[in-house]
Amino acid sequence: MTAPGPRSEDLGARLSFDRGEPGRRAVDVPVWNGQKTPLPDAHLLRDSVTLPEMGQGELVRYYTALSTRNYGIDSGTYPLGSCTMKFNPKVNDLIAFLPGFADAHPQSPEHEAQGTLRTLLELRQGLAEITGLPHVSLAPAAGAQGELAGVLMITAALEDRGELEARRRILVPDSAHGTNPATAAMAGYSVTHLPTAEDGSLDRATIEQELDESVAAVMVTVPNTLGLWENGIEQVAELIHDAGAYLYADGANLNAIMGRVRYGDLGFDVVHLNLHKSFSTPHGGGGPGAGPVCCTEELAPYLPTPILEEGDDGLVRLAAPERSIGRLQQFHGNVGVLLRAYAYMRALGLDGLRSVSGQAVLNANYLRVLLHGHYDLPYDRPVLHEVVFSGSRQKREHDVRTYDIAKRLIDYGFHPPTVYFPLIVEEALMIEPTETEPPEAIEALAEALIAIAEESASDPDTLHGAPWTAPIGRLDETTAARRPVLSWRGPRQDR
Amino acid sequence: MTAPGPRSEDLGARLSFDRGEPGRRAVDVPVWNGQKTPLPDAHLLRDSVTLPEMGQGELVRYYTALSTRNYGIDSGTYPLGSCTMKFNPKVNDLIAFLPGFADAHPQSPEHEAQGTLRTLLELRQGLAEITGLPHVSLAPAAGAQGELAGVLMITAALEDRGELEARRRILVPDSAHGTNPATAAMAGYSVTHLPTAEDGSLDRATIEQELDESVAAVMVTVPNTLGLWENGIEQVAELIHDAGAYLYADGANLNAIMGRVRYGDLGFDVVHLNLHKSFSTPHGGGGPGAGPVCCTEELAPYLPTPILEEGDDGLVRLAAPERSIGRLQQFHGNVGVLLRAYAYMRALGLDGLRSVSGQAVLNANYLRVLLHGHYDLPYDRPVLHEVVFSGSRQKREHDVRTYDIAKRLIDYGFHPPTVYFPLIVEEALMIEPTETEPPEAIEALAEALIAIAEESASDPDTLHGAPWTAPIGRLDETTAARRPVLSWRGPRQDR
Amino acid sequence: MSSPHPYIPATEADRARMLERIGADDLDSLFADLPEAFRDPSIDLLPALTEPDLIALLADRAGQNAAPSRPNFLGAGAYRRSVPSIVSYLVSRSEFSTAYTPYQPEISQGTLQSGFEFQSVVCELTGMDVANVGLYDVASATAEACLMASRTTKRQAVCLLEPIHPGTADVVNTYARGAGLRVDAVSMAEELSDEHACLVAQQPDFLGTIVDLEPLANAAHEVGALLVAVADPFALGMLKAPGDAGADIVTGEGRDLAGAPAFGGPSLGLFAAGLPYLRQMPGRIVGRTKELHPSDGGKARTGYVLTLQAREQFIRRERATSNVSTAQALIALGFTIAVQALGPHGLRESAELCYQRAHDAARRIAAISGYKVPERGPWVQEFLVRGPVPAANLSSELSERGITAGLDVSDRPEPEAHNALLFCVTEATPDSHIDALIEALASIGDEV
Amino acid sequence: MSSPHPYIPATEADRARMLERIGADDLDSLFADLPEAFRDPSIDLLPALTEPDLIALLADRAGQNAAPSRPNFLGAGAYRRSVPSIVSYLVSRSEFSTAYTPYQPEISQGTLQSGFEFQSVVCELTGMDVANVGLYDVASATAEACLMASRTTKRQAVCLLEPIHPGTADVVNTYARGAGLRVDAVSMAEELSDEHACLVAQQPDFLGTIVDLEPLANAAHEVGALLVAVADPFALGMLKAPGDAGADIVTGEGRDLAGAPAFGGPSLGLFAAGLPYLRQMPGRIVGRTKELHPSDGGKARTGYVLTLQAREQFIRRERATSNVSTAQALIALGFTIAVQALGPHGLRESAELCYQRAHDAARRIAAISGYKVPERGPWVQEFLVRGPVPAANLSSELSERGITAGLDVSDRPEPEAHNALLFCVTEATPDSHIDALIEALASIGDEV
Ligand SMILES: Cc1ncc(COP(=O)(O)O)c(C=O)c1O
Ligand SMILES: Cc1ncc(COP(=O)(O)O)c(C=O)c1O
Repeated sequence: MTAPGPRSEDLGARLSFDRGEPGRRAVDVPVWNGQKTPLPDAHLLRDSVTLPEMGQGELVRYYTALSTRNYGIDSGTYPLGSCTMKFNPKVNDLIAFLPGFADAHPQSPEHEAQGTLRTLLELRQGLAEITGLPHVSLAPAAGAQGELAGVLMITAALEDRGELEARRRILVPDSAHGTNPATAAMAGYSVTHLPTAEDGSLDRATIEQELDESVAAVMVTVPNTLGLWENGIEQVAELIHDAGAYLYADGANLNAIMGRVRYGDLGFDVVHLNLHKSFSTPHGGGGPGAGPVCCTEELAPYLPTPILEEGDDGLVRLAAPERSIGRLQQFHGNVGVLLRAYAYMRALGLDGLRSVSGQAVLNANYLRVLLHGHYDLPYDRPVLHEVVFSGSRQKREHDVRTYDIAKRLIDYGFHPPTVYFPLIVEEALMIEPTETEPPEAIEALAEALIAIAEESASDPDTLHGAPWTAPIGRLDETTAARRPVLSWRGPRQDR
Repeated sequence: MTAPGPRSEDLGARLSFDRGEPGRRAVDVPVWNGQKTPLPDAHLLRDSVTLPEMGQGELVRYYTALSTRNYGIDSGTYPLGSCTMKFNPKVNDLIAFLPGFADAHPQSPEHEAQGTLRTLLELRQGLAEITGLPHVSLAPAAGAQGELAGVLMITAALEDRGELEARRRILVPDSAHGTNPATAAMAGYSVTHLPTAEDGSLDRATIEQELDESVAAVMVTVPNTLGLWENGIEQVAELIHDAGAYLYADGANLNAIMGRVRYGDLGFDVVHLNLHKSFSTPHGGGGPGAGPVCCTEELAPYLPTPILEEGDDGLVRLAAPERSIGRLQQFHGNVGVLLRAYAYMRALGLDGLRSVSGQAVLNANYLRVLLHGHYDLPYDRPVLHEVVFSGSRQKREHDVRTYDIAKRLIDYGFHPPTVYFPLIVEEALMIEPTETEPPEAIEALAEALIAIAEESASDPDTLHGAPWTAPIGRLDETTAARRPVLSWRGPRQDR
Repeated sequence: MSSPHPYIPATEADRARMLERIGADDLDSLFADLPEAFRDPSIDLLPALTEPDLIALLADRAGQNAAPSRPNFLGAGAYRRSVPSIVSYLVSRSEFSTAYTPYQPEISQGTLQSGFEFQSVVCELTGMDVANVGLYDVASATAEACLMASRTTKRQAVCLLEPIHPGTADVVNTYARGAGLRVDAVSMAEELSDEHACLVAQQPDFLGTIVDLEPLANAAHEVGALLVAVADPFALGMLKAPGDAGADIVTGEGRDLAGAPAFGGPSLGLFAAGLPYLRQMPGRIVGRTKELHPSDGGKARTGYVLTLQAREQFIRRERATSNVSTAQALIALGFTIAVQALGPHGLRESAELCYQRAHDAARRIAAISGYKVPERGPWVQEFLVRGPVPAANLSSELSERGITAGLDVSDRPEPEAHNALLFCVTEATPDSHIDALIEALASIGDEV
Repeated sequence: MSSPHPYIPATEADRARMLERIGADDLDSLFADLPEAFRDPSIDLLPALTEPDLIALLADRAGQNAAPSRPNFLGAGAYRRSVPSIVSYLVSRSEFSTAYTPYQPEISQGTLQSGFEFQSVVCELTGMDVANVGLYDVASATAEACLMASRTTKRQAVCLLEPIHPGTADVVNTYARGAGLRVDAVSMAEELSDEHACLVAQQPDFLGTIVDLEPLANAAHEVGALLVAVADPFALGMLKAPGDAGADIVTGEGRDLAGAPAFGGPSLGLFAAGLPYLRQMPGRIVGRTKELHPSDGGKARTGYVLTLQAREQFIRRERATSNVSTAQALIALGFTIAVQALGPHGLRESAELCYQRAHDAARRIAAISGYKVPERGPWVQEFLVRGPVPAANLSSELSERGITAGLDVSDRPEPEAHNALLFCVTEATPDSHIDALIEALASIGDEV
């Protein structure tokens, strides 16, 4: 027997701006009792600013309620392919919030920041070891900024070689993350797409064909976004170098190979890492991240500012590489994220990092075999950190799209995997369990996906309407884009 | 259109002990590499202990999931009468967790704990001012322990007066909280119940009749658990003193009168406060609390140990009153809670505390008028901090009990009020909004209760089966008590 | 201070509207019942502070305590532990911290199910049948144990075995006074008689020595008394469960496993007993049950409720087994998570690490000329130190060197305590603190 | 280190079972695709630490930074603010902190709705039409603004008005190099020409002076360029909204209102613009919408989604408006809550309190013999100090007295900066630090 509850509040319809009452406040500000300085001339000042006026309790309740409408790693399995949603140890946050670290001013003289600087130096050394590329800048704020740094370093090197005018193209596989071509374009290059071969690796023939003196660099994701190793990448590296171009690694998938193979050893010139993925720092609903770049001796002079140096006096200092591409941020990068990454590296050590990649790959393969036969597997071979299924069969046979499958998975208590990426897989379902999921969780995820595959035959409408149990139903994304409402008051002209 | 989701996990059926796998662990312990001392003889040691074995991520998810099955003040209105569930400022927690406070060892020499001790001294002084009773011990861990302290102080005073053998009775109103009679009994007294008069105050005639040399004390809750002022309490105090007995105040309802009237001025000899209620410290799912006792000069020598003293050297010290009843805890009370209470007192100051009582009383009366006519109001007069309705009409006319009404309120998104207390009100609904609820919240609560009153006529079955939208349905409390299952493994004999 | 206050949302306009609805003129008129003669007294309170000023003041106060980095070798009832980092995060989730006693189980399963977890953990650690969800602290829990023993045996005296923590003894005396019980302190179990409801023995004892509980249980049972073991739950990671040694009631202090010492509190009294005493137990107890009706199409789900409430004050009033109401639930949650995070192996390893580190420190001290570490038997983390100068001087000499010495126990009757300080070293005492201590002790010795 | 690791739950037994199911011999065999020659290289990493050792090490490291209690008068882009206490609690709720970009709106309304709140707050503060959910930091946001201005005006040069933060100028140069833009630095708007896509002006400027943006907007618009205002959102509590002064794009740094300076990051780039530029904006944007089908019997509910994604890299790839993907969402959440907690009055009061305290400190310094506070115009929280000794010496003399001086700006071209340090005093600078500074300055003066 069930009876409906009363309809619960439409939380989205009432922003903080619509709550509270004029005059309420959530915090008090001390009153100034000293001598009063007259304010600057009125034409420099504003009359007022419109903001919510709520009591402290109201405000806390509002954001607490919003939080309960979110799904995080602590809520359950979050197998978002390519994003490496692994457990975020709380100790990392505790460390980053230690007052000595948190209160450090970015302009502090070096001797007042040795605790931070030495820790960053050790992180830098660790990343150099892990990537096999000895020079590192921790400055980039996220993967995409690391990419930009890497490509601009290549630009600078080409400029010094006098070849910049000639080399205006960057080759990017069609399986690449969107940031790769976007970065290349932002750095002023034209982008040539490389097709993926039958086996999911780069198509060697096209590369050979495209490689000429107009090519500045090739950006390759290793392992790639299909969760597969790039077969023969070490030979490709030689080809590229022979053609006078650079080989850039998108290292966002480092999680798969940590401690097992190194970008530098394979012939990459520069790599960016996504510490917010591989090194377990919280993703924060979309950042902050950290995207260090590591490179060869040859590219080292161009690294973004700052880099870390240990002086003969034992002091660690921030420095600008000789021919640096310059700064990427006003200060020194997302230091709080870097401290968390350091804590993670130290919590694991080499054996631990190898266990990470080992278990991450085992988990992905376990899922691969559990789901085998239930969904199409366009590249049917052992995978590394993630496995990309396709919902084409469900679409063809039952008019159920991957979109529907993802939404239905929410009803089963899971965060859906990445969908419709990589672009080369039709109706892609890109699943990355990561090493922090226990086998039971992977089995439960597989069971849910199998049940959904069955439902797509027996009850496609349930899938078309899913999710049914989420805090809110399917949203009208088309109208959102067609008639954008982007702030509480809307643009000034409409007021 | 709705379609059912898959059945979600029966979270209660799987304890942590049923999760994980042998060998998993949530934290590592450092290895001892120094010289090994042999362990004590084996007959003193255990073989093993049975505990869950889970990874850190699993454990975090499990307790995060449990938390989402709880309702706290940050979740919404929590009008639990007598319990004063008000907003708990986060700054109080921040302060109590400052390392200087949190890491202080209870046996520290006084000069190493002056920060804590001075703060407690100022709290003590504030409580003395607020209650009008100059002597204070902060030791009691909660209200009930404060009561025990107060009654034992009376015992000690009577002993010193040589009247302990004679005075073996304590008078307690029938509206009192259960801890009052339980405390009196625990302190070795027999309890005489005093009836409540028509107007909700003590029945004067009975008191006069009962007061004789066998009476040690009268315990009165002010304001009382009906949310009403004890009319003429100051005259009753005189009567009691004339009879050679002491007047004890249960000050758990201080919230109603903070800054407006003082126990000491009214003639009370001793009062306990519930700082976890009146002073906004988190209730913690059932503690920790803090229940200081404040008393007259006469009773001061008997206060529990420790009390605080400021020496001529400016140092604050812990001390034992001359003829103290002794300690109540191994150390000095729930200091972390006391620090939070101090922060609250300082955040408000006298004006603020008067606003607290003013608004708390206004809110209760607002609710009283909003609900007037929809539920029976046995004591139909203006109230102080809370208002006690009765569901008798609903029971009589629609066979809907207060129990059902409370459960249905959950579906409307509220925590139910206190029910079936005070015992003297049939089908009691004891509602205390507190000052931290904005008027909109009180109106919404009233609307929900009115809607439920209507439902009890139109659709009683919905009420009988409620709640429908909670994480779990009505539970079988009878079987729980009849065949108790109290731990994961059950008693040893059953294993 | 501005109005409205951040903690009190209603504005003047709100209030006017509400007062009008009520039919009252102003706020003060709502207090008309209060006797006029005493209304609105003058009250002298410290001025209100805004949040930034409040934080600044109390940060300053916190700084007036000894710095957390100061080496400190006090134990004697409060121990610095390595608390897993996940504990404070989880405990501070407001669904846990801002809820109250779970009177409405349907929206309190978080508190209730963790209460059941807590009871399960306490039963496993102590080797007992049943546990409640916790009392105020170890001392008051022990006092409640004495009252319970007296109720069940109908005897009016209890017996404390020395050395027991003086705070515990004191609290037992406080509670016993109310209940009219005699409290005898003895130094050997042989002094027990059939007047005694129970023998109370601390494990490890106040001077740190591991106690063999089995003969004590036998001695108690022989005269028809119960054995109450006051056991350190951390030490139970390696020591025999008191239940297996024959204890009838076990109490303990859970604070240190759940968090920082916090000048002694919030504390957490553990309380477990044999099944026969279940209905005499003080405090709240959580029980497992099922939904009355299946709520989700399928089978009835499992849930948790407060149970056996007929023992409690709010029902039984003056015939309740105790007056306790609000206890220490949030600390119990922290304790549960911490112990479960350590798990069976971690708890044992932690206890042994603590044992090894403390013994190593003791050995290093004993090796300094002029110092002795008198042993009374096997021990876990606390040991006596006798130095080349009187105990009080040793303590103040160390203090001058920036070190807080172990507790001065030189006035105790036990011969080993003569002129001694009781030092504590745990798994969480930094190496650098121990090194500093060794150096300081040596330099004090050199100066003699 | 024990196995399994706390972060990796699978046990050896789990692994064996999984490997069998897969049909693999061991973990290493899963890596057979990796070129054997390079597999399992020797890697030299620091040893693993257990959690207690890790915390101990990093607490020690944190202690090697200057103590937070050390008086510090650095500003120059990072300001100590009074962040409301509720911020860190709410932001650290793991539903917020451990989620990622809200690709699945049905279970990401927390992130999305707060993103919409953030956009609304940024629009109100800046006086602009539209805002995104944030970029990396003020400098990279400003660089993106320059690229956007170049895209919309189709011009290949941008113009920076000095004094601008050198870090910002540097980042604009970095990004401009890739985009092939010329960057001109000018000291007056008159140097602007019709080659320039935009004029970038910082408010207050790098030396703390409040800028009148209106004439700058006019000058820019006259040559068909946009005005990019780089505004401190805290100062906007009192200063005219750049949108009202005619700015076309506004960037800013949100870090300090959201939390501690954290050695500069995590930072938060604010980015707002006029409606005409909406479809050229970089970064994610949240839009409001409704359910496709009413889910709860009643009307369709309101929800939020990422919108206008056709601008973004994952769809538009090399034709995207920016390459940004992961940004600073959690810091944006903290910023939103902090600003909303202050509210309209609190924000203004805070800004004025900061203004008053800084001016009071400056007045006290100017009153010390030998010291000057050269003013360049009205200012909020930063001021120049010239002392009786060269700037570098003044800085080191203060450092010796335990005080971190303001930034040495003596090498700047502005005449007022000659031989000066740039001091910062905010609403959160403790009085005692200011007193200590005054005393130290006086004593340095006395010694000359
Ligand atoms: C393969 C790959 N490359 C690059 C990126 C970009 O990294 P970020 O989002 O940190 O900018 C991502 C993730 O978004 C990615 O998955
Ligand atoms: C009126 C009254 N008196 C006494 C108590 C007992 O206080 P505590 O629960 O803190 O022991 C309570 C609350 O439980 C109460 O409401």
